[in-house]
Order: sequence, then C-alpha cells, then structure tokens
Amino acid sequence: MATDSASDGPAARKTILKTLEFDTRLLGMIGAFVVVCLVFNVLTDGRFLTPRNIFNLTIQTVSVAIMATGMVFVIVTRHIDLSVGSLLATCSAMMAITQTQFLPALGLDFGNPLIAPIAIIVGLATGALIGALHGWLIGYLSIPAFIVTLGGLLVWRNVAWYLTSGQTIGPLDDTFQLLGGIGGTVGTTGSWIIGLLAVAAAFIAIVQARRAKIRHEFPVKPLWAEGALMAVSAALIFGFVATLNAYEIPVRVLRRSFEARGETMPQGFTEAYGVPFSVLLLIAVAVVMTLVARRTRLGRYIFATGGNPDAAELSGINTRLLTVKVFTLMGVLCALAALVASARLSFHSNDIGTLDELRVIAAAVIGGTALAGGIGTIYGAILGALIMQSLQSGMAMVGVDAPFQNIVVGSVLVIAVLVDIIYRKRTGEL
Amino acid sequence: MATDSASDGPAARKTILKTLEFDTRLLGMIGAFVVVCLVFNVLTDGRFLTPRNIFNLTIQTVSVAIMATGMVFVIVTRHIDLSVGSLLATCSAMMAITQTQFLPALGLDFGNPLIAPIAIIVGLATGALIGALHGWLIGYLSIPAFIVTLGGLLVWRNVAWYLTSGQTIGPLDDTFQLLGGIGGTVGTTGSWIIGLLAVAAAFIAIVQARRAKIRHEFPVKPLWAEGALMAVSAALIFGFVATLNAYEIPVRVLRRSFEARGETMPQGFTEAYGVPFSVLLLIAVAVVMTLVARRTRLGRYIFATGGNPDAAELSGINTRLLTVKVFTLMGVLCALAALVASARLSFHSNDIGTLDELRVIAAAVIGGTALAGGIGTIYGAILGALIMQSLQSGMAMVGVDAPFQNIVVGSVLVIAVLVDIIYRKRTGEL
Amino acid sequence: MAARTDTPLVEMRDVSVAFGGVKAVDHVSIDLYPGEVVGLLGHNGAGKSTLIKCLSGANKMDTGEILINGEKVEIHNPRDARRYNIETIYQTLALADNLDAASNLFLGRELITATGLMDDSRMEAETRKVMGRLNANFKKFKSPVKALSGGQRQSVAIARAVYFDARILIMDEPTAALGPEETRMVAELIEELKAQGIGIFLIEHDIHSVMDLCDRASVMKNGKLVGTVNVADVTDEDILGMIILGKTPAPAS
Amino acid sequence: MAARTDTPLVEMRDVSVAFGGVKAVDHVSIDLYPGEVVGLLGHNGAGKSTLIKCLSGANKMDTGEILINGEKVEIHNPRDARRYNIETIYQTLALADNLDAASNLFLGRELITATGLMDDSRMEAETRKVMGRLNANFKKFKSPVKALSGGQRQSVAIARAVYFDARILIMDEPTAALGPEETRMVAELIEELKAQGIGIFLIEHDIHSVMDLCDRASVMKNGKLVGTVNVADVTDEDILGMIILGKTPAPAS
Amino acid sequence: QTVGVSWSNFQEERWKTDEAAIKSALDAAGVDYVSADAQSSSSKQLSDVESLMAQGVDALIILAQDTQAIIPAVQAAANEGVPVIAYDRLIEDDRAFYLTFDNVEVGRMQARAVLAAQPKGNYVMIKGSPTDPNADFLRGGQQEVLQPSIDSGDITIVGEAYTDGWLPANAQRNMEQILTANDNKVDAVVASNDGTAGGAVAALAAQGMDGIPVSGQDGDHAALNRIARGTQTVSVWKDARELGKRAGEIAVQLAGGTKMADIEGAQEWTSPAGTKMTAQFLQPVPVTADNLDVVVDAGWIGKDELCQGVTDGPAPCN
Ligand SMILES: Nc1ncnc2c1ncn2[C@@H]1O[C@H](COP(=O)(O)OP(=O)(O)OP(=O)(O)O)[C@@H](O)[C@H]1O
Ligand SMILES: Nc1ncnc2c1ncn2[C@@H]1O[C@H](COP(=O)(O)OP(=O)(O)OP(=O)(O)O)[C@@H](O)[C@H]1O
Ligand SMILES: O[C@@H]1[C@@H](O)[C@H](O)OC[C@H]1O
Ligand SMILES: [Mg+2]
Ligand SMILES: [Mg+2]
Repeated sequence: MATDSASDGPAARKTILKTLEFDTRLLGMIGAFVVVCLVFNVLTDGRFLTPRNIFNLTIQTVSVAIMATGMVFVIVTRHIDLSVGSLLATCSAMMAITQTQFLPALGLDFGNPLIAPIAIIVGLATGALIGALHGWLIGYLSIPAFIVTLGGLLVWRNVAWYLTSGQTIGPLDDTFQLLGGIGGTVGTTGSWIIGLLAVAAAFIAIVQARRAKIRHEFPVKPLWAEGALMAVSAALIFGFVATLNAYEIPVRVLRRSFEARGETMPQGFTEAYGVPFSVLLLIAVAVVMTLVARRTRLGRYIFATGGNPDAAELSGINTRLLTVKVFTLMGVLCALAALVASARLSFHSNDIGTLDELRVIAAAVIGGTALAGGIGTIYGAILGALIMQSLQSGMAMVGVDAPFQNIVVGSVLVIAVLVDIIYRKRTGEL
Repeated sequence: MATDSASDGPAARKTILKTLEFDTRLLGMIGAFVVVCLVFNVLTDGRFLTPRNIFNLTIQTVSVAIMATGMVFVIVTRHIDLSVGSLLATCSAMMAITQTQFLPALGLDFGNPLIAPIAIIVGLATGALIGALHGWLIGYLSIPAFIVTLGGLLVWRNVAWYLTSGQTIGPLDDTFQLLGGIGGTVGTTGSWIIGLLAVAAAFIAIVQARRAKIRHEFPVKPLWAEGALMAVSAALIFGFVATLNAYEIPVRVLRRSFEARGETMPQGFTEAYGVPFSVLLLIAVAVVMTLVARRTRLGRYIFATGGNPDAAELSGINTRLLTVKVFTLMGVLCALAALVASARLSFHSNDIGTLDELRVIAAAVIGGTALAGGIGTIYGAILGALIMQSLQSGMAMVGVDAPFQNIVVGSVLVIAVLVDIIYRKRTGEL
Repeated sequence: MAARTDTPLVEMRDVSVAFGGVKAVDHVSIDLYPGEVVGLLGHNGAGKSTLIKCLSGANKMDTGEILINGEKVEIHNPRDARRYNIETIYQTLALADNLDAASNLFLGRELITATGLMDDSRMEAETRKVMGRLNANFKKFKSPVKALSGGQRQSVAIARAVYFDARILIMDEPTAALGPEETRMVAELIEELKAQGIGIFLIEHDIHSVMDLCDRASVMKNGKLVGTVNVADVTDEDILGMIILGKTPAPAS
Repeated sequence: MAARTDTPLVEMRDVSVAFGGVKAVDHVSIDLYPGEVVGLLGHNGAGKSTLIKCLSGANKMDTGEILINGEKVEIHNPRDARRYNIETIYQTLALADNLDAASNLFLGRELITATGLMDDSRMEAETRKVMGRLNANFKKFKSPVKALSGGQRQSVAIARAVYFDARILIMDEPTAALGPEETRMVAELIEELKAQGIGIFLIEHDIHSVMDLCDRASVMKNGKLVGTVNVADVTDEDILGMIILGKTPAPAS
Repeated sequence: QTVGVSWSNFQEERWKTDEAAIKSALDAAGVDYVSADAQSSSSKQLSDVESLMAQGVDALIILAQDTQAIIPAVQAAANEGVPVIAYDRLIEDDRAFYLTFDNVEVGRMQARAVLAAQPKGNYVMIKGSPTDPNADFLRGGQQEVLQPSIDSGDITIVGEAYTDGWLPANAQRNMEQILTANDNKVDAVVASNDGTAGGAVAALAAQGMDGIPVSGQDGDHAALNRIARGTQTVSVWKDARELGKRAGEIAVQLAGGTKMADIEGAQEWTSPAGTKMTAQFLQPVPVTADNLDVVVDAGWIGKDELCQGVTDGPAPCN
C-alpha cells in the first residue's frame, strides 16, 4: 500500500539513527539551521556560505554563545537571568579600567605582558562575585530570580557607567584584543594540529564509552556504527578546520604586517587565518560545560533540581548552595563573554551587552531548554545562538532595512522552532 | 516570660486579621508599598504624598497596570508574554492612523464624535487578533510562548514602524485624549458619586457573601468583623476620592478656560480634577478581571491549568483553546493600555511601550504571581505596578544622578520583594 | 466461562499502544457489561493503566477500536470520553494542586448561578456531602489539595469520579492510599454503583478485594492479555498464577 | 506490653507539628529498637507522614525532640538525617521525573571514577542488580522515571532507600502501588533488613501486612497517638478498633 | 530655586559632559539641580517631567526622546508657568526655547569631510537608531551633500543600515556583513556618530582597511584618538560643555522671568513642520586631523589621552 511504503521511509531512517544513537533532537535543529543558511546563500548569491562569512559568523556568535551555555543551567534549575547583558558591561568596564587605569597607575605600563592576564582575572572575579551575590539572594533569601536579576539589570549597567564615568574606554591592550576574533587566530598549521587533537579525543571518548559498556555487560552498538560515528565526527571537525583555514588574510593586512617588519611582501604570497582564539575559547567552554552537565555531580544536581526541586532537596542535595553555584558560574561566563565582546570592539563602550539578556535566553530556548526547568543541552544553546546570529547577519548582508530585518528575524525564529517541533513530533521524540 | 509576651503580639494580631479574613499577602505588599512611600516622602520634604503627586502616580500607573492584570493570567497558565510593549505600539499605531488617516479619508473629519469610538474599536480588534494569533501558535502548534512572543516583540514593534512610516502621529482626537489622564476627569461631584456607588457595591457584596454562607450553613464571621470590613472599605474608597479631589486645577488653566468662554474668572475661584477617566478604566478592568479570575469558569480553568496542565486536560478542559483565550484577552488589554498611553502622550510615538514587557512582567511578579504558574492575583499585579511606578517617580523627585537613580530603583525593587517575603514567612503564609 | 449474548456496555478490541517502539499494550481485547465490575490485574508495568487510558481519552491507541453499546466510537481526548459518561479515577489522581477540594471535584463542570458566575458555596456544600460518604475525618475543605495527605487526595479524586452520573467508571487503584475504614467505604460505594447498573473497570493489586468486588477479572502480563475469568469460578491461587506465571487456569476445573 | 530497658535506636518525644494553626501531629512519642519493625497506622490524614518526616528532615517540629541511640540530635534537613544513616521512602516517592532510574537511585551519592567524573555505567550496573531483587519485570533503565508505571516508580524509590547502608529505615506505604509479587519481594526484603539489625518504621494501611511484618504497631488518630501495642499480643480487630474508634485494647485481655 | 533636567537616555558618553556643564552653570547661579533618565521611553519621560514638576522646579531642560510626544509635558509645564528648554533635540511646541546644534548641519559636515577625503567611490552609510528622529535628520543632511556626486555617478552607496540602539556592536556586525557582501569594495564610510564609527572601524581593521575615510560626531575621546591615529576622518564636535552651560544660564534667566525673545542670542526660527520657535543654535565644529588642537586647547581632552599610542601623528601628537 502506498501509505505503508511511505511510512516505511521514516521508520527505516529512524532505525539507522537509533543504531548510531544519534541525538534526533540535534538533527532537527541542525536541519532548521541548514535551511536558514541555504536560503541566505541563495539570497546573497552564494556569499553567505563562503569561508569568510562562516568565519565572521563564528566570531560574531562567540560572546552570546558563551553566556547561553550558562543560561542553560540557570533555566534548567527553573530560574532566569535577566542581568547578563548588564553584568557583561560591568565585567567589561572592570577589565577596561584595570588595564587602562589601575595597572598603569601601579606602574605596569602599556604593553606590559602582565596587563591582559591580570585584567582578565579581575574580570572573572567580578563576574563570579556578582553572580554569587545573585545566587545568594535567590537561593538563601528566596527572592525570585526574575526580580533579583531584573534589579541586577538596572544596577550593574549603571555601576559600569560609574566605573568608567560614562566614557568609552580604549583602545584596549593588544594581547587582550587577541581574544576578540579575527585579531587573534592560531594560523593554519595550528588549526590542523588542534583539529587532529580533537579527532583523537573524540575517538578516545568513543572507545572508552564502549569499553565501559562492555565491562558492565551492557549491549553495545555494532562496530560499524561506532566506526560511522567516528567518521562523522572526524569529517565534521576537519571540515570546520578546513573552512576556517580557507579564509585568507586580506592582501592589505598581509602587506601591512610585512611593512611593519620592514620587509616587502613576496608576490603572490597568501596566508589564512585558521581558528580564532575566541572560537577555541567557546569550544573549550562548550566541552567543559557539557562535561559538567553530563558527567559531574554538579550537573546531575542541576538537572535533578530542575526536574523536581523537592525531590532533590529530600535526596540531600543542598539546593540553595546549588543556586549560588549556578549563578556564580553564570557570572564567570558573563566575564568571559565580556572579554570576547570588548576585545572584539577593541574598546569598552557604555552600552556594551545591551539587550544581550534577550539574545542569550532566546538562544537557550531555541536550543530546546524548557523554561519549566529540567531539560536543556549545552550544544542546543550554542546552536540556538548560531541560528540567531545567522539570521541577523544574513539579513544585514541581504541589505534589508533594520525594521524589516527585525520582522523577518522574529518570524523566522518562530518558524525555525516550529520546524524543529514538527520534526521531533514525527520522530516520536515529543 | 518575656519571650512569651513578645510572641503574644503577632499571634493576637494574626487572630484579628484571621477573623476579618484579611488577605495577609495583600498586607505584606501594602506594607512594602507604604514603606517606599514614606521614605520618599521624607526625602522629598513631604512632596511625595501630596494630592498632586498621588494623582500623577495613579495616572502614570494605569497603562502598565492594565497590561499587568492580563499578564497574571498568562503567567498563571505557565506562559509568558514578551510582546506586550510591541503589541501596544501596533495597537497605538492602528488607532492613530485610523483617526488621522483612514477616517478622514472616509470623510469623517477632525472633531467628528465617531472618530474616537471607531478608532478604539479598531485598536481593540487589532489587539484581539494579534493576541489570538499568538495564542494559536502557542496552544495549537505547541511553540513555547517565550519564542512566539519574542518573535512578536521583534515583529510588532516594526510593523508599527511601517504602519506609521516611522513617524510620530498626532495630535490625536480630543475625545480620544480624554482617556489620557489629567485631560479627562469626572470632576469633584462626579467623583463623590462614584465613590458612593463603589461603597454601596462593596456593602452589597459583603452582605451577599454572608447570605450565601448562611444558606449553606457555613460558619460566618462575627457581625462586628463584617462591620469593620465595611468600615475599612468605605474609608479606603472615600479617602482615595478625597485625595484626588484635593488636587486643584492650576489657576492658569482655569483662567484660560474662562477666557475661552469669554468670561473673567472670579477672584479666589478654585476647582479640582477629581478621578481621571483612565483611572476609572483601570478600576473597571481590575474589577472585571478579578471577577473573571475568581467567579467564572474561565478563571477557574486558568488557575487549574497553571496548577497542573495534565490534570486540567484530563478534567475535560480544552487547554489549547484556553491558551488562545488568555492571549486574546492579553491582546485586548494591550489595546486598552495603548489607548491610555497614546492619549496621555497625545501622540503615537514610535517608541511607545518600549521595555513595557519588563515592567509588566515585573509588576505581576512583584505582585506575587509565580513564574512557575498556578498562583497570582489581579490586585497584586496592580499593586506591583504601583510600587514600580512609585520607585521611578520617587527617584526622579529626589534629585540624585540619573544613573544612580537606576541603581537605587534596582536595589529597592529587590528589597521590597524581600520585605514582602519575610513578612509572609513570619505570618506562616509561605 | 459462559459468553454472554447481550451487547456489552464497553468493548475494547485489539488495542495496542507503543511508546517509542516498546509495546506497552499488545493487541488486548476486553469488555464490560452494565452493572458489572471487571477487575484488571497484572504485575507493575503490565500495561493496565495504559490500556484504560485509551478508554478515558488520555492516550491514543496505535491500533484497535472501542465500542460502546455495540457502536464504534472515537475517543481522542478526555472531553470525548465525558460525552459517553465515562468517568475515570487516574492512578496519578490528576488533581490541580493549587485548588481546593471543591474546585477539583467540579473542575470542568462547575455549578453556575443565574448570573453566570460560579456558585462556590453550593459547590462546597455538595463537596461536603459527597466527601462525607468517603472519608468521615475529612475537614480540609478550604486548603489547596497540595496540602492534603496522600489518602485525602485520593478521596477527592474518587469523589470527583462518582459525583457525576457516570455510566462507565474506570478506577485505577482507587484504594491504594486509603486507610482501612476509607477502603471499606469505597467498597460499599462500588456495590451501590453496581446496583445502579453502572459498569466498572477496577484496577487493583489486592487479590482479596478483587475476589470480593469483581464479577470477572482480566489479567495482563507484559502488555498482553493473559485471559479473562469469572471470579466465581476460580481461586485466589488461580489468579495469582495468571499474574505471576501468565498461565490461564484450565477451564471449568 | 513489656517496656524494654535497653536504649532505643530512635526515640521521638512529644513531637508536635502544626500547619497554619491546625495540629497535624499533637504531642506524639514513639520509639524504635534495632532489628525491629514498628508499624505506624491510622486513618487518612491522621498525621503519620507528617510525624516521620520530622525524623527524615523533611519537616520542622514545632515541639519535641529526637534521640538516636539515646543521644539528642538535631535534624533540620534531609542532609542531617542522612548523616545518621536514616533512609526514607516517601509516600510521594520524591523522584526527579526527568532522570532515569539509576540517576535517581544514586541521587546525592553518585559513584565517581578516579577522574572525579560520574561513573554512569557502574551506577547503571548496580541499579540493575538491586532492581532485580525488587521487580523482576523491570527493564526500563534508560527512560526517565516520568515514563514509568506507578508501581515501577515505587520500586525505584524503594531501591534507593535500601541500597545504601541504612541503620534506620522509614517506609511510608512502600507497597501501595505494587503488584502481588512485587509486594512479596518487598516483604522478604524487610525481613532480611530486620535480620541485619536495621530498625524500620513502616507506615501501612493493610492490617494483614502489619500483623505479618511488624513487631509493634503505633496507631494515630487526628494527630494524636492512640497507643502502641505488641503485635503478638493483639488481634486484627483490636488494631482496627484503635484506628477507627481510637480506643486502646484492654492490656493483657 | 531648582532646575529640573529630563534626559532621554543617559547611556551615551556625551550626556555626562552635558550634565556636568549644566550643573556647574547652575551652581554658579546658586540654583539646585534635579534630573531623571527616561531610558529611551517617551512615556517614562512624560512621567519624569511630572515628577520633576511635583518636586517644584522653576525651569525645565528637556532632552526629548520624541519631538512631539513630549508636548503634553510642555503643556503641563505651561499650566504651572514653568519655562521649558528643548535641549539638543527639537520639541514641536512654540512654548519651548530651542537650544541646539543643528543636526542636519552635523550630517552635512560629516558628509563634507568624508567627501573631501574620498570624492569618488563606494560609500557605506551607517545610520543611527531607527527610533531616534535625529538619525534621519543626520541622514538627510548627509544626503544633501552627497547628492550631486551621486547624480554624477562619482559616488555609489553600496550599503546602508540603521544601527539598533546606536550600539557599536551592531554597527560592527552590519559593517562586517556589508564588507562581505561587497567583497571589501568599499571606499568610505559615513557613520552617524562616534560610537557607530568605532564599530565600523573595528570591522574595517579586521580587513586591513582601517584608514579609509570614516565620519562620526560627539567628539568621544576614543574617536578623537582614532582621528589622531588616522583611522577616523572626522568627528563633528558639538561642544557639549558649551551647550550645557548655555542651557543652565538660560534656564536661570527664564526662571527669573526673562522673556524668551530677550535671551541673548535668541532668534526666530521655523521648524520643518512649521512651528515658529525661539531658538539659539550653537555652531558645531568638525574635528579632523587638521584641527585636533581645537579640542586640546578647549580642554575637552588631555593631550596624553588624545595621542595615546600615536607616534608621528598630526599636531598636537607629533
Ligand atoms: N504541607 C501541608 N500543609 C498543610 N497541611 C498539611 C500539609 N501536609 C499535611 N497536612 C495536613 O496534615 C494532616 C496530616 O497529614 P499526613 O500527610 O501526615 O497524614 P497521613 O497520616 O500520612 O495520611 P495518609 O494515610 O492519607 O497518607 C492532614 O490533615 C493534612 O491535610
Ligand atoms: N508516557 C510513557 N512513556 C513511555 N513509556 C510509558 C509511558 N507510560 C507508561 N509507559 C510504560 O508502559 C508500560 C506499561 O505502563 P502502565 O502504566 O500501563 O503499567 P501498569 O500496568 O499500570 O503498572 P502499575 O501496576 O505499576 O500501575 C510500562 O513499562 C511503562 O514504563
Ligand atoms: O549626539 C547624538 C545625538 O544627537 C543623537 O540624538 O543620539 C546619538 C548621539 O550620539
Ligand atoms: Mg498503573
Ligand atoms: Mg501519609
């Protein structure tokens, strides 16, 4: 029967995916993302999916994506954080004045190699402290997170204003700026090495997981499936590296750097950027946060508390302290995001991070984090951030007016999530 | 024992409150509100609690408070609406162009008495339609409300922009402007009449509630308690009317209106504003929404769905349709708020309603609505809006630097909610 | 077991339900006659709740059909089930935790005054009446059901199902959390409802109760129907054997 | 009933708990000796769960004190209770719905590998072992417990309480949702734990089970303790009388 | 006596300077200062003005979020006889005294400076916030100057984008995308203020294109430093201290009963919408590499700060 054979397709596909133990949730989102990219690619005559634009997209996404990973934990524990944009501003302000005012006043001059690390530590400490304060107000004094962080939204943006007396501060330290994106990349060779290491790590992880299963006599996937999984991971990692490595440094920039060294550039010389440090930072954050979520007690407690706060408390989890930890982590991630955002701008401006709270929460929610708590993934949030950023950058490239851009972004947002939902309903995951 | 007598106090107080069946939740919030007012009154040398400023405060609160009542229902059903500010802008734009462009084009000239009602109907219809669309996307297509209304936030603000080609539109029709606040009041005599009617209604409600209890042989309060309740309600209502009636129309305005009529103002002539129409509208909304929440099936279903969506569905409630209803109601309330806000500005401006989503949600949450759903009160949300507005207006009067004002508002917000929480913990309500 | 020839009140034919590939209910057919109590038994996870949820509209069937009074009906949601006067006590109770007993009892079927507003005091009065028949100690009419004890909550759920004029009553472990006296009162109630000609599906683990209350018993194991027996024809041990070993007793032995 | 002279494992003295004015537990004293099973009985809403939650750290007492091995202890939260090796099966089960059985079983006490990360496969393996002793049909190790049947969820909650080396075990209606075979397995488990010298508070409505499993039974009514009896000295009817009428049987009659 | 100031949004760098100048002018006259921040909301601004008046101010200085929606505030002030100064941005009401730098002129100056540096080629227009009416005034002025060259084909506008909220980060992203879309074939950027210019320059620097002409306004310190470094062409400097000082002085005079027309430097002016107003216009100064001394001499910025990281730059950084 026609209907039978039609329904055969998905069923068969499902089985393969099942064997591979692929996360169908991930597939739905990637599907939505790919559609967005392809549409823009057509609209921009193929310019959207060039190495250059992909490179741009990745670095544009970093700051929001870093915060979005933390927002996953916040939302999973049934809280919300409206203050991330303002917190980012305060951390950025602290880092900026540390490097342009405090340290020079202490005798560490412009260009001193200690400036960047000290400024970063100050920023991280600021983020951690403020985050911990929020967590304490929420966890121990039981004030709703919405209120605490709405207060934080108002307070920290203006604290940042006072720190800098309302001025734009910059240009920032050169080493510091390395984390801004295009200004600091590992180069092609470095990128390949990192890619190789990543593939090796993926292989080891797959093998170890298999061993653990065998040790406990659990069923394992067929060997071909493990092989396929390895192949796919390797292809994705190398593909990503190859793409970023394909984006060549503009001739002007090369010529200038030769000139700076007092040399002349050989005819036909080319060089590519490779993976930016900021993207490496994001990847590191993603890996660490995923590990925390899946393989540590902290992560387990976060999800348990989100699933049933009473049960978590009755199981001996200190849910108040947990809240402090989650918000402290969020604060630290805001500081990292501030580092990337200000390094990218090459200065600290008063309004840095404005409206980021919406972007960050949206990224997490698009990525499948449920506002009711208990459900969410780190990779989903990062993908969510990437989708949001692609929409905005794509529209900017297509050259539609800002008001119309917003209309399209708003609509596509809803449609993308709808597509994902329909896909998951089909695969029976919802 | 010292401790015993000390603990006697609260216990005794509790019993009286219990007998009166007073809502302690309300008392906690009113307490926080009173503290805020008193502090500002001291800081402004008694200028904060003048009839004039109280008059201002009430009309400043109306627009946000109207939307906050709807947000209670949205949040109680475990949703959220981030689009209210933008929706307000679209409704306002529709009403503005209806009265300045559509209707004049149809031959209804400036000053025609039909203009205001038609414009208002168009606005309400717009709000209802957009709200219903949101509700359908959320209820029937199962897209999270956060995503739908985040999309709405982006879409409707810019739809409004296109409707007006980005221009400020106005001045608006004179009748329409009557709902803006100070421009339309019922006068002193009218205010007293309305006050009397309100007191009568309160008395009837109290008596009827008592009768119903007696009919079903439930225990009733002692008669003195009912009497006290009536006295308190009457005092509150008359006090409110007296305060608004005490705010006199500036001499210049009076003189001008005499001049306009070709008369001269008698020496020593004074007149007062009385209750503004916009405040009456808010009171009407509050009464209707409270009735809906407590005495209608719709309200019961809203709370049941918030308490346990599965149980509600299993009890035969059509929770999808309910979602559509709740968001439609929210849309209508946004339109009413748009009416008040644009009438108050006497123009439709592009930025109208910007950030109102945060204010409205904050008002509901300060008012005790739980983001986890199932809990919330209409009067709480209105009080929440009043507290927010008092903070902002009060700070503007105190004369500290603008950025510092925001810091104070943010902090006091958190502290006010904390006070309320501590109070309720003490009375054992939390 | 003699097959009856009149039309059954309910017939569920060949019902299957799968969750993500795993068959929770596997081609099961059961029926119910007016004024009859049919016990549904089986180990934990056998599929009892999943099966009856198809009848109450809480679950969708993958295959199978439902007949009421011999006519095929479509039950897609709890509202459809209500239309056929099917009332259910869910194992999870399905109460709105933030509402009080009366609100839960009348949820979806509130009493209305002439003005169209809810008649809260009448609903409370009715609730007091029906709760009095189920749980003599119950006094917490003003508290949200969240603040009730496990057994008190169960009493509320039972009250809700029996208050309205059901023709078909589904009870999923109705006495699991009840004390001895409360359990006895429910047993009496079941006898009474039965006498009124209502058909009852009773899911119950306690074999004694099944022997006392049921006319027939259907036993499930791992999603499949082991068999249906007339309770009068078998012993406790027969039924235990069906539940644990999955074997039907030799007929008429 | 002969008073023992050695120190009890647990003594709860003069415990009261009120919720907004209403006394749920009213000056109740009970005790428990090692290797003993004490049944806690009473009508629905009598205050049984509220009483034992004071021992497990889930509720605060308004008055009263708790002694363990004769020493006064402060139990303010579940973490304190765990420190005294008190394990509890809550009536509400208290499971994190979004996690699977193994995660729930080890919640708060996860097994860790040398690297400090969680050892998920070992936890799953252990879970399979202990679940095998409670519920032979259970296979859903990968599903969140939300997707389990009522009885399966209860098995997980039981497994969690008995896996770790409790000295004091509180079981609040542990078999309410269990099938006959699963109930039998829990009964065997209780005997075994008792033999190991563990003290058990068992809240249970089924008088037969109480007579079978318990050494002593304490009965509550409307928040007050009716009395405590040696099970061997009384009949079913005596206990039923205590529950329903609130009267203690004449001693040694 | 008290003067109240209602700010539309305090987050941009320049308003701090304005505030300081107003304050010191008021201090000098022995008058108190109160203020409020409308956070970019015209509704909040109306409430702010009401609160300031309830506080009993004798004159109001308003940086209007919206030129028209602020009229009810002016009305309320007029009812109480409180004079109003429309500060920096127009208020379409003849009862307000308009004190400003001419924003259309600012736009013209920006375009002029860029055009002088790059008379031919591909232009990118980085506009201000779509909700700020000044954004379109500026854009209008820019267009006036560029129009002839566009007509003659010397100049092509290859990209144009509003910058939501005037945020530098948004300008940077828009610039990156425009560069990508045009394969870097861009010769000049007309950015509407210094914040957006900063974002644009960051994007250009990434392509090694910093150094092409870029405009701005406000004389932000970071922007002046960019001019010294040669990565920005012009920042139209509206000496906020001058504007603030004048506003303070005029407020005191109006509060003292001086008629608007009697204010020194006041002139009659008709707005594009036809409102006849009493106004005073201060002259903006386009700051380029050629006249950087101006800002240092005026004490607007220290030489160290201006020349940070610059060697061998234009005077005074040489
Ligand atoms: N959180 C709470 N808030 C208010 N009242 C409560 C709360 N928990 C329990 N109660 C009340 O306290 C009394 C005792 O409840 P408890 O749960 O201890 O009863 P129980 O003996 O365990 O009953 P069951 O056999 O039904 O489980 C009941 O009247 C109940 O309504
Ligand atoms: N929503 C669901 N998603 C996935 N699996 C489910 C779901 N509900 C039930 N199951 C599975 O279906 C099977 C049958 O469950 P069901 O609740 O019908 O059992 P039961 O016979 O009622 O058991 P109990 O006596 O424990 O109540 C179980 O294995 C259970 O885990
Ligand atoms: O000076 C500028 C001002 O005129 C505009 O309105 O807002 C942005 C500022 O940079
Ligand atoms: Mg079941
Ligand atoms: Mg109990």
